[in-house]
Amino acid sequence: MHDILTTCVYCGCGCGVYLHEQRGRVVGATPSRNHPVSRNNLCVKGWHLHEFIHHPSRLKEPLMRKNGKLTPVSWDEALSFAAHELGRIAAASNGNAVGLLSSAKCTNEENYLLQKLARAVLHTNNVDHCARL
Amino acid sequence: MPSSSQDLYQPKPAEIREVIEENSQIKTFDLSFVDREYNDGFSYEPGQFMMVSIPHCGEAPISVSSTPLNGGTIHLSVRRAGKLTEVMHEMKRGDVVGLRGPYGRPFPMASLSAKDLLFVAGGIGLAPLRSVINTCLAAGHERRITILYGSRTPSDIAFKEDLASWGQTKNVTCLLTVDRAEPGWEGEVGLVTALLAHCSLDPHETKALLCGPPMMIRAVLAQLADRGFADGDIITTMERHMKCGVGICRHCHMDDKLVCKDGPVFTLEELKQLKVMELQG
Amino acid sequence: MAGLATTFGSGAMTNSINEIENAQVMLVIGSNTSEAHPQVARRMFTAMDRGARLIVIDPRRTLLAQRADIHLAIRPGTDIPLLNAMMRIILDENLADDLFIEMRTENFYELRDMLFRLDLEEAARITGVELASIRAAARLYGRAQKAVICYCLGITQHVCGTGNVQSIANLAMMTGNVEKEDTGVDPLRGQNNVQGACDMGALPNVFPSYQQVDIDDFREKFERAWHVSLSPRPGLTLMEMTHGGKNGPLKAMFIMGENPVLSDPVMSRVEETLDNLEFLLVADIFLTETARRAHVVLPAASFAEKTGTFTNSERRVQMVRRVIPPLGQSRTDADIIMDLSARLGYVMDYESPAEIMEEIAMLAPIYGGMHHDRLENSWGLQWPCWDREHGGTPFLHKYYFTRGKGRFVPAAHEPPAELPDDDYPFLLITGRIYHQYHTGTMSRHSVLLSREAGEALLQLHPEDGRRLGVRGGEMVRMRSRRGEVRVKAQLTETVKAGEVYTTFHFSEMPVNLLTVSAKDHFSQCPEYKICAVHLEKV
Amino acid sequence: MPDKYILKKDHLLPLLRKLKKTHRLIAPVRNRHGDTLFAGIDNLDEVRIDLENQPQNSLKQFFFPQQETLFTYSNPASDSYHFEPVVEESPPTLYFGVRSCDLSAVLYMDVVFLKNVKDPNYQRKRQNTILVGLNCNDPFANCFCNATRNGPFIDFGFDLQLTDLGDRFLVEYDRSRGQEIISDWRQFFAEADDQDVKAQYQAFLEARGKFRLQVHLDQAVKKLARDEVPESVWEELSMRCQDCGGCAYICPTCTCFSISDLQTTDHAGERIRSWDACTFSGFTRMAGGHNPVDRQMRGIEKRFRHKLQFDVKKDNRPSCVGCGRCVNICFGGTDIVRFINMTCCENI
Repeated sequence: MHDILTTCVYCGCGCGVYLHEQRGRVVGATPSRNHPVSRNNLCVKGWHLHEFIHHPSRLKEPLMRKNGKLTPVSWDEALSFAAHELGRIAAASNGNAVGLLSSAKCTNEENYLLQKLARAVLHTNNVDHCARL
Repeated sequence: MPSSSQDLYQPKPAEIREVIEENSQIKTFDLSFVDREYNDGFSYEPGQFMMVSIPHCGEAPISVSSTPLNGGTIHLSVRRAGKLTEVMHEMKRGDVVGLRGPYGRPFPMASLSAKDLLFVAGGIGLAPLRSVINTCLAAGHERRITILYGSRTPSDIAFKEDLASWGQTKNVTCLLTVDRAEPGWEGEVGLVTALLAHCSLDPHETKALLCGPPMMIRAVLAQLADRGFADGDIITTMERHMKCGVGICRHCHMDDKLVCKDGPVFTLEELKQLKVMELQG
Repeated sequence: MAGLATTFGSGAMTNSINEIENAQVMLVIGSNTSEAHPQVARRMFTAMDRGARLIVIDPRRTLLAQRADIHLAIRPGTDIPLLNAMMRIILDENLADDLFIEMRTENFYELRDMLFRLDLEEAARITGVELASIRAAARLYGRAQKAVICYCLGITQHVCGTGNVQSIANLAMMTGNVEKEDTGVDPLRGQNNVQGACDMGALPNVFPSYQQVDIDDFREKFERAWHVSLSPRPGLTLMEMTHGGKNGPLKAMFIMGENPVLSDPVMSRVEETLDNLEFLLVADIFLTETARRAHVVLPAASFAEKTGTFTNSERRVQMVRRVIPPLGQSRTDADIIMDLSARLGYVMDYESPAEIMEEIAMLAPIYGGMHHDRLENSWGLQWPCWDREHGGTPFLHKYYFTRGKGRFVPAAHEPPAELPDDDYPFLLITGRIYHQYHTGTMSRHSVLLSREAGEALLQLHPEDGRRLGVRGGEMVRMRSRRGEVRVKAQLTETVKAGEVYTTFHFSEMPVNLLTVSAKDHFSQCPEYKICAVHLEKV
Repeated sequence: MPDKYILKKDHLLPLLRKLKKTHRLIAPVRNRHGDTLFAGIDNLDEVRIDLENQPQNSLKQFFFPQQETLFTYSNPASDSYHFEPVVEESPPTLYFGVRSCDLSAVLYMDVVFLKNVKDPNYQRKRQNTILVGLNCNDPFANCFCNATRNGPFIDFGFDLQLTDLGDRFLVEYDRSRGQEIISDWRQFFAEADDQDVKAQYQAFLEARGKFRLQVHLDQAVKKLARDEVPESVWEELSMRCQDCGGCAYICPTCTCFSISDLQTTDHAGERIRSWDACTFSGFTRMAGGHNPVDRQMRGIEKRFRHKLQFDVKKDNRPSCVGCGRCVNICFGGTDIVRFINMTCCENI
């Protein structure tokens, strides 16, 4: 059993929370006592932070729409197709017809990469996220 | 009781041998354990309950409605309420559920034999009492038995076969009433308390067993108190949310008592020591 | 956050969360803090136990409002007249901080002139609050030496959201309640890393660190770093992207970890837009309502399966640490983007998230000193953090506002886009509840959270319930000009008669079928807080 | 065999190193972030065992984890439904540095999980454990184990117990396993003399004088038993409670749990037991939605009554061990100390 400190993914408070790992599974969440925000307690969502991680309906393989149905495919197939489509539409529209939504649930690093993908690779400033929702 | 602590929480597979549709909301499942040997050695007492497992739905406590004298078979009467019971209602003969138990303190059968008995039930509340009544009758109970049963409508009347057979037993008076009549209903309309008012009872020689919705319980209790019943002679069952069934998890607490271990059968005398919502309204 | 940017120059909490504990007066407006930001509410309660006073401005009698010293249950959408009235009272009673106004702000006279024209009785009538109560609140706030204002989406999700925020900023500046510790204006961020996503430039008009795309210096800096030429034209906003409809401006979208079908207003419009795309790519941890419509769905790793940083409401950048490897074949969003980029012919070669952060630190001045090794061995750092030696900034605007001088921007009342009428007599407010989060993608997959709050409830005043013949637990059909849903009623005096409240967490009851598409002109924030509905018992 | 020994402080680490060869070692460790937690120690030289600060977690999570699998099930078809026990290894484990509050909490959990029926999961984790206690010379800011009468020093329930006497530890044993450790590793232990015993008593006296909170727990227990707690107290508390469940989760003696199915594939899953709190309204809500408890007892009221009234009635002792972990962590500013103060303040 290991306790690893991380940052809670619910709400903007940003509590320091230890996730308990056991045999590859996250089986618990407890607050950090000395973290400036959590101060040894979490809200009910934080205390149950581990529960969604292993939910059986987590997506575990890439899916592609074939004959109208989302069908499991390899990463290579999914990404090649996605890159081809995004690239094609971006090139044809000079970037104007492509839009990207980033996520307030992803890390800063990922947000940075996504806007870089939009601006540097797809040549569009059509990038936003749900800051206002 | 479970054979060893290793399988305290682990159910045993039990096969549905028959499904009896009591009404649109209640089905009775006739079950026996897949493990024949275990099934033959299995026994329980009226008033006890089983924890029923349904795949992906968890567990729920269901009181046994059959009599232990019919060995090798367990009747569980299930009313639709929530996800587990919904799924269970879709199950058919041959399907398998998980069972563990029996749990809980049973009705004090020994103290009933030399007394007149009054049973008052509403809706699904007849299930645990059915177990007592049939056990008493099978044991040749000689004194007077009065059964009062209330349903919402005539088509909500459950356990019709039992009611009919009780009605024909010599020392038994079995009276039904409904809240709302339907075409063709010629019986009583109104609350069970109205039926009760018409019954002649000797409060000192009668044990009263009640089971049903809180509203009914409160009304009946008031009347029984008026008629001079002692708190110790009034017996009822309590229903609470349960998880472990064995007195650890505390979901079913009533003050310092646990319904799964100290109940579900309680005398009114015992309940009056506690703060119980059903008694307070 | 356009409102704070124009007045202070920086759109973020000016304080740290812990500073709220030391405030003398807390003014909470448009925030159900105890349910949506429990840790912030915890500080408020601590402060109150110490003797601080709490003013809550909220149409609903929330748990926080019940504990407040003063609760102003305003008519939804009338924050500006209320705040203006408070400011007028503060002026009249000589509670303004003249020296602060003189030294640290500009454009006060424009505000003052507007306030002198304000009719207090009229303002009180618009807000539906007794003038005496407004006066009490104004005095309490105006007399405080250390006062904090906390606001949230109840302020921004209005057609006049920017004006609301500017009015809050005006109130704080007029009384000198900014630029020092334990004192300030604190927008509480709705989601765990909204602050970070904004900081990182996941916005159509700015690069990381709020450097505008249309300013040549900034753009050239990024062009040099990224070795490409960049477009100077600001892009489309979220609402423009998701509400284009059949002939919308977009043909392809890549949606990473968002669920606009449930979270955006006018659900049918979003569905129509997404369904008419030539290509929709979604990366998420669950098959959300949005992912179901995609052409390609990529399984993403959850926060427990990756390393990186989040930035909380108080601008604290802190580590997210990998606890387990990505489940199944899932990959982190960073890996997905890098792979995609390579296939598009642009190599993004980072050996670790720490290397990405190094690049961010070079390009985003407010993150200049953020490096994983520093964040690893601390409780994070609060931006601005200019360089490796800088210890971060617990409260903003010390000595001077980010923009130099704080600017008063007067705002006038703008009525909501849609108000109740005879056909749609109820005013619907949407928001969150304690046990659930956003579109429920995560929280609804928790057994306990779903047990505690497993279905959408419509808060309805008992009087209205009686009139409609609806008892608690019964189903109601709720209809607006845009759609209809069925929802279970909960009778409570939390809401006023004529107003109802529900949440957007539950896909079975997609309340955004009903909401209006009207939005704030500056921030593009949709007006979620107000629309007119009709109710009837099912 | 004498019953009190001396262990030189320099010899603590060597002793632990020996014991670690046969036991999994769990001790309070101060991690690089600055928090102290009971944690498994892989390498004694890489961690800092912290006997200065109170570990933020108790031993509860080791014997009764936040989430554990009771068994797995499969139902390949509607007419087959199988259950497989999960046999989880529980290696011999030594818990080091357990203070009197946490030790008392383990003894309380033993009653809950082993007295009437034996909970197999708890039993498996609890057996083969050695508890090495540490008397508290310096109670922490929120401690009140003097009021719950199980600290700061305790003289039963441990296998071995240490008392810090400055340059040395006084070592006592209460169970045979502790006695065995002393005889197996006799080279580490010298017999204690009168001076050592006197020094221990002095440490105890001084420790008793260091509590910062005065908590009238006995009085609150009496008031609860006589039903004399004013309604206004319950009202105030339930208004303050923000429903996080944190007090119950962090409490070393709160042992309420829930059981649910965690589906892993279409035809299989696990039955999971996880922490629950009586403060949640879903704790008592029944399948049809009816809640028999909420109307008369609010969540937080249930919890305090359980700890200070029902458990006293049942076992003649409150189920609060005075560890103080729940004090000052409450979102709404209500905790057991505040409750006791409110109850025992005449003005309310």
